[in-house]
Formats: sequence, structure tokens, C-alpha cells
Amino acid sequence: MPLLRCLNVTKRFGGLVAVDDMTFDVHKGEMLAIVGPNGAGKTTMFNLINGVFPADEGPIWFDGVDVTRFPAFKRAHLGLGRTFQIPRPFASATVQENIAIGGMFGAAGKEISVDEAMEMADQYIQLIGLKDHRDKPAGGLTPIEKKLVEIARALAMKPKLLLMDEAMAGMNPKDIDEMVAFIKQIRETENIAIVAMVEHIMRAVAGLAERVIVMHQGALLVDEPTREALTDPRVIEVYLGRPTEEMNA
Amino acid sequence: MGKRAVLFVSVLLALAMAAPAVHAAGHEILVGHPATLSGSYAKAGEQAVGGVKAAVDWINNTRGGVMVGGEKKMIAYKVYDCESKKESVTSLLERLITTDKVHFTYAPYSSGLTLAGAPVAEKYGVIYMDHGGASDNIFKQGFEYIVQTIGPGSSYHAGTLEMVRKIDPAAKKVALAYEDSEFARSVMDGAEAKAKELGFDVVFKRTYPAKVTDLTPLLSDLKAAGAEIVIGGGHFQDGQLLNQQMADLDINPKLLSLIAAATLPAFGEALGDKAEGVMGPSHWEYGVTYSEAGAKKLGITWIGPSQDEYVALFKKAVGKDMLPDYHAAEASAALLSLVLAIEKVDSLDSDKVRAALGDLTFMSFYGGWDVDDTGKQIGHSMVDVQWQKGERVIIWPEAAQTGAPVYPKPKF
Amino acid sequence: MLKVQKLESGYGPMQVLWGPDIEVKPGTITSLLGPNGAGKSTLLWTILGSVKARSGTVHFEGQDVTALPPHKKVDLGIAMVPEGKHLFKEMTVYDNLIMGAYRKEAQEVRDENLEIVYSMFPILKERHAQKAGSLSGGQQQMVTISRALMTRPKLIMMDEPSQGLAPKLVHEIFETIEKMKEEVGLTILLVEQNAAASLDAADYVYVMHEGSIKAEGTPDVIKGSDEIKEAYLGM
Amino acid sequence: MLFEQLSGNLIQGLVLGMVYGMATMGLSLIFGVLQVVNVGHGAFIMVGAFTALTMFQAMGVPPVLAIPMAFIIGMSLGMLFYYGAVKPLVSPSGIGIRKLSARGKGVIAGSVVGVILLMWLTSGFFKVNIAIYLFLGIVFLYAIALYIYGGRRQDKAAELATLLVTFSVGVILEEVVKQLFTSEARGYNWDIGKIDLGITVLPYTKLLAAMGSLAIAVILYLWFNKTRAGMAMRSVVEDDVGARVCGVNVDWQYALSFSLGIGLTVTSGVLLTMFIPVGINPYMGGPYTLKAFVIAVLGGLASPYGAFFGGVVFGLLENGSYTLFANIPGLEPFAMTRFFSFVMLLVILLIRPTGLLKAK
Amino acid sequence: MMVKGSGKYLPVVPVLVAYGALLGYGLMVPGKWQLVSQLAFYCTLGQAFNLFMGMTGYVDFGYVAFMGVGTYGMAVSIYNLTDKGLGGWVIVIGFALAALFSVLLSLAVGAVALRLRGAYFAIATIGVNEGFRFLIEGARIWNGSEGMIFTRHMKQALGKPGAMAMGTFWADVMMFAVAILAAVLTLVYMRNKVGYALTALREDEDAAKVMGINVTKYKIIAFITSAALAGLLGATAWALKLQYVYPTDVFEIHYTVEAIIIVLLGGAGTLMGPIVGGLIYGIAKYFLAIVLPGFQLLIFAPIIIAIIVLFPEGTVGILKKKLTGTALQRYVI
Repeated sequence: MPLLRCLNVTKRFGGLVAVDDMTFDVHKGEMLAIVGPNGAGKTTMFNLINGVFPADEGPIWFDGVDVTRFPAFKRAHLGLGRTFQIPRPFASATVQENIAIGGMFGAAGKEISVDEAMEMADQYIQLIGLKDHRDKPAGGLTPIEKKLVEIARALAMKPKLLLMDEAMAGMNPKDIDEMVAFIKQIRETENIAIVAMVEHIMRAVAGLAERVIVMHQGALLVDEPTREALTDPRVIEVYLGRPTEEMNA
Repeated sequence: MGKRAVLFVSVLLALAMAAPAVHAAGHEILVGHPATLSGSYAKAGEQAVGGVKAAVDWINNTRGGVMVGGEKKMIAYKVYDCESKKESVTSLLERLITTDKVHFTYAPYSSGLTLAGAPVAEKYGVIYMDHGGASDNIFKQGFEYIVQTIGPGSSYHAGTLEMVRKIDPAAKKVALAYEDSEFARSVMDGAEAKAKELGFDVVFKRTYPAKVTDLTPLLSDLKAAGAEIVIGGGHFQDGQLLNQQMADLDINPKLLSLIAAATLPAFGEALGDKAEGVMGPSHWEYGVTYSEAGAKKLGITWIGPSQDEYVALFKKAVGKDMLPDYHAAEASAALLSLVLAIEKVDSLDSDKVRAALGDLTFMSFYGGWDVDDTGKQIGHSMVDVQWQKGERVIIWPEAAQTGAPVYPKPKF
Repeated sequence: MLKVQKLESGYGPMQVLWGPDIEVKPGTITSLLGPNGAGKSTLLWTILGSVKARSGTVHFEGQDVTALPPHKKVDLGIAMVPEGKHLFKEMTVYDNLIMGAYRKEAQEVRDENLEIVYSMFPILKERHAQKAGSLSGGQQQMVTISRALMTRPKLIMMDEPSQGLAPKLVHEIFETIEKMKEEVGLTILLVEQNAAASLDAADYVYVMHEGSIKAEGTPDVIKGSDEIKEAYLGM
Repeated sequence: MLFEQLSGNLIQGLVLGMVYGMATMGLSLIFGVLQVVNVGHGAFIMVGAFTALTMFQAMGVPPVLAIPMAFIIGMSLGMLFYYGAVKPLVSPSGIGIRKLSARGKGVIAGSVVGVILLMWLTSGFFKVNIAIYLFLGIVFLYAIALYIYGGRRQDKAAELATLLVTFSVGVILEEVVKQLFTSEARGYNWDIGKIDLGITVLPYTKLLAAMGSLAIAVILYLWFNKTRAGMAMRSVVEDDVGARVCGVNVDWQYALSFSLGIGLTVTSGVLLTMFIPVGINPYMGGPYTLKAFVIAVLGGLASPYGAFFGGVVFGLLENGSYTLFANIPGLEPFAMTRFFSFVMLLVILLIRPTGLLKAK
Repeated sequence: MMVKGSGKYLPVVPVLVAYGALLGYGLMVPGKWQLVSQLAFYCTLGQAFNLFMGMTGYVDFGYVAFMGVGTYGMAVSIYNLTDKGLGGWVIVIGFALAALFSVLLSLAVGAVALRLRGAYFAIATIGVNEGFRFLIEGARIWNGSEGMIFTRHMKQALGKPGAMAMGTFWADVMMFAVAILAAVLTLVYMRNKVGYALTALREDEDAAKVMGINVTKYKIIAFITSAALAGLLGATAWALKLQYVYPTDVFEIHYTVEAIIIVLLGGAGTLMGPIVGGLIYGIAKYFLAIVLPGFQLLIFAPIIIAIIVLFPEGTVGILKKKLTGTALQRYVI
């Protein structure tokens, strides 16, 4: 049994089919990228996996449990972590508190006291290099700092699977490289599976993922190892909106 | 901070400067009142404060003060605004007693707020003049310093029903439609008992909630009951509403009597000719015939201004062309009772004055005044007033009549 | 036609634009490229006046319009196709288009404009009585563009017009954009993430990053520079 | 017998319901556009009632003709309170001029304190209560402060802040009207006959009030759907970004819709006095505010015409349920109808928060 | 570990100092006790209300209903059980009933209203308050509109001096106890998972869910705690102190508004805020009542608008900002 299994998952909003019959697996410790243009249904897929809203069809299995009807917080307890495209830290809480909240309520939350969570938060603050901001409210940070806080908050949950929504959007190439290295490092040290959602930064996809799922108009287009996926003509067409030869010209 | 703080502080400064200097009282008798000048009972509070001020004016300037310890002392009246809130009553009352060192206190309007202040007045042993708490229950609680001037609710409609019995022995069906409040319910229960005693059938008995905005469904029900006599009411607004909507629905009983509303001058102003023939029981009414001569004839002590003098004093006190209603008259009469009691025992000590109040019986423009051991008013009888051609005419009891009753009342 | 100089703006304590300079020449398609979060949308909104400029100037047809509110800009002939469509979903297609001709000047030529729009997108004429929210994504985008055309603009600013559309539709949209330039004679300022397509359509390109202009030039120059492609466009 | 009672009550309920519905449209409009719940709603109805009363008593103007006046008063009050109290909380742009020099601020602050001092010193001379001067002083001071600092937009607490601000606005209106008219309950007597339907009696004034309400609702509907100005406002409700790029002055539309909402509410005060021409006093608005909340939820909270139908439904249910409760012994039917309407409010909020009319 | 544990609860110091000073003032200065009691009432009201509204960001406009049923809980006990020869125990039972009634009502309300957000929640809760009052009147529960007056019963249970001392002193002391209980609970919540969960859901409910926070559970915890405290406040400040209850008097929506004003004046979601707000509000009101009788609302309303528009963070919010980075930071939250 893989860590996550989605079988024929579908979600409709009114007449619009946002996610259309998606089937895929994620294995333990795997690094997977979901790519596709804006509006392809990636965020909806994420929301279905971690339970922001329920799927209309199809079971979702996580870690051997059918979580299709679980509310978001229960899925989090099972070890599903999540970051958002536009970072959503708890603005009035300090950086330390933000990260500690992840520890307190996440997968290991039941055994962790507030004090322990605070100590744990300090480790992650070290990791993301925001020591100077430890006691500042997260609302006042820069977008990139917020993003880091959010990642640390998700890591503090001790997830088995981390869903990263556009972790690198809006970054310059240098930052992207650093972030890629950072995510790789996390995966090594924390030994978790990561599903990263990427809209158009191929650089990140190539550097990061072992396997790529390409979504298009809510449906699964390609599910292949990274190298094959990036050279797949279908992908290039969906992705860049032009046939391959023109790109190479 | 900086500039904004400066602005803020200047507001506070302005507030502080607006506070008039509190001058120390000399040889005065101080009376304190946490009145309901704003909030739910603002209207009654305004009347009561005007009434007390008018009485103070008369006592100090016409009567020349109060004779205590061989000295004519003037009365000084201190009024605060409790905003019709129970928390404010206790703190303001205590301030009046301890900081301002008043000798006697008034309760705010309404039974609830009167009760709210009672424990404090009892604690300090200061007389607490109840001018707007009509609940009989107040006097079953064992308070020692509450003295009531307003009459108890249960007898409000007794005179009305007696009058009908006398004029129209054939009348049978009575409908009761009162506001759902403790006071109105005690009036209703009293009226029901009296009606049964006099051989009426109570064909309809319903209440409506306070602050009601439309009475149509209840009145349709009442219309179907086919009552000849309709009595009810509660407060001022709903009384107006009841009258108006009965007219709208063409409900034409032989008699319509409303407590609290129909006796007030603004009732006729508001309703115009729809008020014609509507009557109501009142503690006091402009036009009642209590006079010094009448009191002498009965051998009862008389105190206070004549009715016309009183109305003039009241207008002066409120600074508006406003007629006093019974809320004002009660508050005035309460002060007059204090004057007599103080002079009787020649002391400002609350215990002594309280004992004197217990024995006191007198008459003023307000009518008779007498309380029982618990402080409950028993000496004041009600009058019934009827609107006739835009004027309020006292039609009952016969002894106080200023005009004959119009019965049955004209149709709307 | 449009000249932006040293424009600075942002939201609350966060500054987004750090003084970009751009110029749009009449009758051209000028393309604004750059990664997500580079400040491209903010630049458009600041030009329109919806986000207040903190310093710098915006000149339109030689007139300083920096401080004018959006509705005055629309009066002058600046139209905007916002990212994410922002249609009036509960209104009919027709009403949406009518709303485009809201300003007085546009109203006078409303019917002519409507003809032009309908000839450009015949499907909209067919569906004019339908609620805009019930259309497909591509049709909705057509309505958004048409609505902007209805304001009788001289300059039209488009923010990610191809976002979320199928490749075939993307192609169509770009064809339309070129048609607007050629046939209607509009000037277009285009923000796109689809770098390849917009490089092909544009007459002049600005590359934006972190709130300022990092490179500019004709599409050939930009295309030729691997460095730029690599560094800013993620290609 | 029972049937007659019920049908009589329902006719009355229908007529009353239309007036209630009209009296809620302003609340819904303001919520629809600005997401602000106007807790001071009833106070504006009270202003309308006093407008009708004063015009009738002082000038003999029949209440129907007082409607335009009430509408103008309402629009003006709406503008005043929007720019003075609501806009700083809801609008991203605020209204302050922040770039005043320190000296400029000092001069303004100084002159404000000076004016207040002057007011205080002269209050004895003009025989005006110091409190009224103080009130004016505070308002003046506030206006200056707002002009300088523009208030602060509050994202998290905005909802709470607007509840409290609109409540305070209502209190100010009540207290000002109390100063002008005293707290006496008043009424006027405009009798133009009535019609006996057999099962119940309807005065023409009530019918006129209901028809007036219906007419206003229809006009509003047409205005929203058929006119340029109305469509502009509707477009702001639908999508303010879209409206902005169409050249609609969105900030002005916010102000306009708030002021239109208040205008409608004040107008409804006139219609309500035609229905019930008595009991007009500064504190009469409270019960109407509560009713308006229930009605607005029935109609979907954000939709003005929904509110109108909500009013009709409310009138029917409230009057109809009386007959039901009157036949259950041991209950006070009138209070139970009120209980019933609040239970209904909860049920609707729970199962269908978008209101009874909208299909999702 | 010891040091850390004790440091966490340091902010209780200013709370205790504030209440201690207030209590001391009342005890030392003769004739100010009722004022102190009034101020303590406002502080407690703010504190109890803040525990839910300040910490979750939900505006419960019908909050006063919990105080109302709490008052009834005490009243029902004293009114009905005094004859049973229970003596002073009626008060203990009264407190139990007060807590029970308010908790039950909060469970019922929470089950319905907590599914709603924003204005819908506020309106639903207003509906609960009004609906409950009309139910009491319409179905004639607990004497309906006639309410209960029970000074006589109190005198029977506690003796005359006892009943009087209860009304003018001990009820106030108990109110202080409720106030301190509310403050301590607030602090304990703030320092434990509940508080962090509430902060998270106040800032971003969806993100909080994704963090593994069972938002419904924590909302209900805060709601019930806040309601129970309101019930106890009603039982002391209204039932034991004033010894009467009328439905129109206790289900009075203005108290909710006062609570909101107090919380906002002081700073929503802070520990000290309600105390500071309560003191400012109470003192201002007291002096306006004395200095400008009849005009206090006219003066107060524009001031409230000004404060909300110009100082949205509230007194303690501003203070917190000023103190950030100083030694006092640990004490003020």
C-alpha cells in the first residue's frame, strides 16, 4: 500500500469539474511534483487530499486509512502537512508561536506539551534561519520569510507527507535554488514524502522531483519520472502553449 | 502616539473642565436622586425630576423652607442619571449617601430599579422614596426604609368597573388586554377579580409583549370575542397603539379604559379625535379637585401648592411648555410628605423620619397620602379620566368629578 | 502614449514597485514579462490608479495622470482586463458588455462598439442573454476582453489573459490580441506568464523582477539572451 | 370562525409585511454592498417617523408627500455617517490627509481646543446646555482628527468595529432627537377612511403604506436592472474589481449605496407611521431593528428585493402563527409569535443561510 | 523547567495587582464600595466576553442571554428551595444551576450558531437572546414576565443581616472571585493549547484546520467557558446582589454592547484589556452620570466612534506595542 492513494477522485463546483477522475499514488519518502498551468485544478486537488473540502467521488487513502470523509484536522493528525500558495501564517502570533502551533496540533500533537512545542519551534527557527525574528508577529514578515515560517510550521507537525503549494512562486532563481536545496535537505533529515505543486518553474521541477504528475483541466495528463515527463510533447504543449519545435527554434 | 495622544488628552481636558464645581452644602436638607434621565425610562425620569424640582421650589421659596432644630432649612436637590441601568443605581445611590451626604434619597423610576437600589438604602439606613415602583411585591420583602407614594397596581381598574356597573347594569362582557409586565399583570389580575365580583364575564384575557409594534392579531381576536368593555394597557406607547389599532379595526366597545397612556396629555395630542371617549385610571390628573378648603373640611393636614401653582412651577422647573403628569405629581408629593415628617419629629434622622412617615396622613394637590407599616401606599385613591372634546375630564369617583361620563363612548 | 517613470507603490507597509520605467508606443503590443510576484499586476493597477502611487509619475498622451482615480483613467481611454476575469457572473453577457460602456463617452458609441465586439466574438452574440457565470472559461475570457473593448479604449492593459485556458484557446486569445492591434488600432500592454507566446506577439518587451525593470528590448533581443531567459523567465 | 380569524390575520399580515419588507431593504442593501450590518437601523426608521410627524403637524403635509423629504434627509444622513464613521473602517483608501506638517497639526489641535474652550465659556451666555456644546465639540474634534489621520483600516476587527460604530450612530440619532423633541411619544391623526372586507377592516392609510412600499420596491428593482446608475451599483455588488475596470467609481458607489440604504430606511419610517401613526418617540426603533434582522435573513441578507419578500413572509408567519398559538392553552400567543420568528431565524440560518428565495 | 513554568504565568501579576488595588480601594475608602462593585462588574463582563470574542474573533451579540439564564439559575434556587430548610446551601445550589443553565444554553446555541461566521453568527445570537426572552414570557416559564423578587427568601435563608450583607458586600466579593477566575482562565488558555488553537482559528480558520486543529472543539470550549463565566456573573452581580429578576431586565441587549465596548476599549484578545477597558468605561460613565445627568449617551456615543476609528488596537494593544522589547513585555499580554 502506498502512502497516499487517490482513486478516481472528482470534485465539481456547480457545473465546473475542477478535478476530473484523478488516480495516482504517492509512496513513502517520495519527492513528487504536480505541475500544470494555472487553473488546472492543482490547488483543488490539494484541498481534496488534505480535506479543506470533501471529494465528490473516489476514495482517498492515506497511510492505510480511508480518509475521504475525514475533516482536515483529522487528516493532519494522521500526518498530512500543507503549505499554501500565498502564505497564511497566523499574523498576530510570533514566529515561534506559529511554528509551535504546528507541533502542538500536528501528527505528534497529543504527546507534545506547549513548552516542548516551543523548544521544538526553536530548532526549526534555526533551520529556516529566522532567529532574529523569533519573537516578532508573523504578520510583519516579508513574503519569503512568511513562506519559510509556513514550511517550518508544517514540518513541526511531523508529517509523513507534506503538500507544498507553489513553494517557489515569486522567487528569483537564486532563491529558487536555495529553496530547492532546502526542501531536499528537509526530505533527507525528516524522511518524509513531499508533493510539491509547481506552476511554471521548470528549474525547480527538474532540480527537485523524482516523478512528475501533470494536470490539465482537472484531469491527469502525465504521470512519469521527471526526465521523461519534461520531454513529453504533451507536457510541453500544455505547459508552454506551443508545439515543441517552435520552442526549440 | 504623539499627536493623536494630544488630541485625545484635549478631549479629556475638555470633559474635565466641563465639570461644574461642586459646592459644599451649608444649612440645607439634601435630597438625592439617581434618576432615569436617559435610557428606557427617560420620559418618566424627566417628569419625576421636574416634579421634585417644582416641589423644592415651592418649599424653599413659597413656604420658606423646612423648620428643623429651630432653623428654617432650605432643601437642596441633587440628581444623577442612572441611565435606567441597575449597576449605576447602586453606585450613584451610594455616592449620594456617602460623598454628597444627602439626608434622604429617591428611588429611580420602575419597580426593577427601585429594587436594585433598595439594599444600598437599607444598608446605610437612609429613607428611600419610591415614586415609580408600583409592584406590591416590593413591600413583601421586609425593607424598612422604602416609602411608596405611587399606589399599588391591583386597584387601578376597580373604579372603572364600579362606574360601569352603576351606569349600565346590563353590561356583561369584559375584555382584558394588557402589556406583559409585572405591573400590568397585577393591574389585570386585580381587574379580573373585581370584574368577577361585580358579576361581569371576562370573555377575553390576553397580554402582549413590551415594545410591541403591531397589535392587529390580538385585536382581531378581541373583536371576535365581542366585548362591551375593554380595559388594558401598560405603558404609554402601547396604549396609543392599542387605541389606534382598535379604531383601525373598527372595534367599538362601550368603554375603553387604558392604564398609563390615556391619562397623559400627549395621548390626546397623538390620537386626536380617536381618543374621544377613551378613559383611564390615574394617580393624579390635572383638574382633580383636591384643595386646601376640601382638606380642612375633612380635617386632614394640607400642604403644598394649589394645582395651578403647581403646573406653573413644573413648567418653570423643566424649562419647557410641558404639562406635569402623574409621574411628576408623585415625585412632588413624596417630597411634601418628607417635609411634614421632618417637622413633626424635628429631626433629619432617617429612622425618626421614617417612623413619622408611618403615622403621617395628609392631603396635597396630589390627593390623599398614607402608608402602611411596610411603606406601601394605601391612602391614595385613583381617579378616572375621560377624553371629551380634546380635554381630559375627571369622571370618577363622583366626588371628584369635573364632568359627567360619556357612556357608551362614541364610535371611532 | 504611456510613459511610466520611477513609479513606487505597494500595499500597507509592503512596497512592491521600486521605480520601474516603461514606455508604451502607440499602436504596439508591449509585453511585460517576469516571474510570479515580480510586481507586474501591481504595476498595471498602479497605472490604473487603483493602487496609489507613492512616488513617480504616469503620463498618458503627454498628460500627467498619476493621481487620477481609476474611473477618470477609463474616461481617458485606458482599459484593463484584470487577472481572474472579474465578470459580473449574475448578469447577462449583454449586461456585462453594457457595463463596459458605462462611461459617458463610451455610451455614445455603444452600439457601434457592440457590433465590433460581436463580430470579433460571434459566440457572445449568440449567448448574449445568458448569465455570464454560466459560460465556459474561454468564453468568459472573451467577455472580459470585450467588456474592456466596450470602454472605447486607446490603451488596453491585459493581465494574464491566457491564464487557465487550454492551449488552443490560448492561441485564439493571442490571435485576438494581435487582431485588436492590427484591425482596431489599439495599443496594448500585456502581462503574461506564457513567455513564449507573448514574446512572439510583442513589439517590445520589458522583463520585470522584484518590482523593477531588469531588462528590455525587442523580442529578438530577449529571446536571444539565454541569460535573461534563464534568470527571469524560468525557461 | 377559526378560518375567518386566520384569513383576516393573514390579510393584515400581508399588508404589514410589505411595509416591514420595505423597512428592511435598506439594511440588506448596505449589507450587500459593504458587508456592514447596520445595528443603528431602527434609529433611522425613527428619523423617518419624526420627519412625517413634523411635516404633518407643522405644515399639514400628508405623509405620502413627506416621502421625498424623508428620502433626501436619509441620503444626507447616509453620506454624513458614511464618510464620518463607516468609510474609515471599510474602505482601503481611507480619507485622511496624512502629510500634514507637525506645525499644521499643532495649529489644528490648538484651535480645536480653543473652540471647545470658547464654547464652554459662552454656554452660560447662550443658555445652551454645556452637554450639547460638548457633544458638538467632540464631533468637531473627531472630524478634524479623521481629516488628519484618516482612521485605520481594520481587517480582523472590521466587522466588530462596524457593528459598534453603527450602533453608536443610532444612539447619537436617538439622543439628538430626544434633545429636539423630548422623549414623549407622539402621533398624528391622518384619517382618510377605511374599507371593511368582512373578515377584517383595513384603513386606507394602511393600504397606501403597503402600496407605497410595493411601489418603492418595484422602482428599486427597475432602477437596479434597467438604469445605468443602478447597474453600476449592482456591478459593485457582483465584483468590485470588474466594476473598477469598467470605469465605475467604486468608492463613490460605496458611499452612494450606504446613503441610498439609509435613504430607503428613513423613507420606510414615513410608511411605517402611515401604518401606525402613534407611539413616535426617539427610542421607537429598537424593535424594528430586531425584526429587520429576521426579515433580512429570510430574504437572504444581501438582497434588497429578497428583503421585501422576506418582509411579506414574515408578516404572514407572525400574524398567522398568532392564531395557532392562541389555540394552545397556557401560552401567551403574542410572545410566542415572537419566539417563533426567532426560532425561524435560527432554522433558516442553519439550513439555508442564503435566504428562502434564492436557490442556493 | 521550573523557571519557565513560573515565567509563563507572570502576566497574572498585573491582573492581581489591578483587582487587588480595586478591592483595596473599596475596602479602605468608605462609601466607594458600590462604585468598586460597578467597576468590577464591567471588568468581569469584559473579561468573560473577551474569553470568547477576543480570542476567537466571533462576535456573540446575544451574549447577555448567558448572564440572563445564570441569573435565573440563582433565582430559581433561592426562590423555590428556601422553604426546604437548606439554609445557605441554596446559594451553592444556585451557583451550580447558574453554571448549568448557561452551559446548557451555550451548548444548544453553539451547536447551531457556531457553524456560522461573521454577520450571520452575530445575527443568529441576537436571535437566541430575544427568542429566549419571548419563550420565558410566552410559555410563562419561571413566572414569565412577572419575574421573581426574592429579598424575602434571602432573608429567610441567611437571616436579615446576612441577606443585607450579601446584597451590599458579599455578592460583590464573589463577583471579584468570578473576575479573577475569568482572568486566570483566560491566561491558562492563552498559555496552553487552547489559546494557541484559538489564536490560529481567529487568524485563519482554514489554515488552522490544516494544522490539525479541531476548530469546532476549541470554539466550543471557549464558548462554553465564556458562557459559564457569564452565568456566574449574572448569578452574583444580578441575582445575589439585586435579588430580583425580570426577563426584560436581564435579556437586555445593551449589556452585550457594553461588553463589546469594554473589550474594544481595552484591546480584544488581550488579558489586561478588559480590565483596563472596564475601568475606563465604568469611570467615564460614573462621572458623566454625575456631571451631565441626562446627556451621557449623547457624549459617549461619538467618543466611542472616535476611539474605534482612531485607536482600533485598544489601550492594551497600544501598550503592548510600546512595551515590545522592554523588560515589562512579559507582564502585559
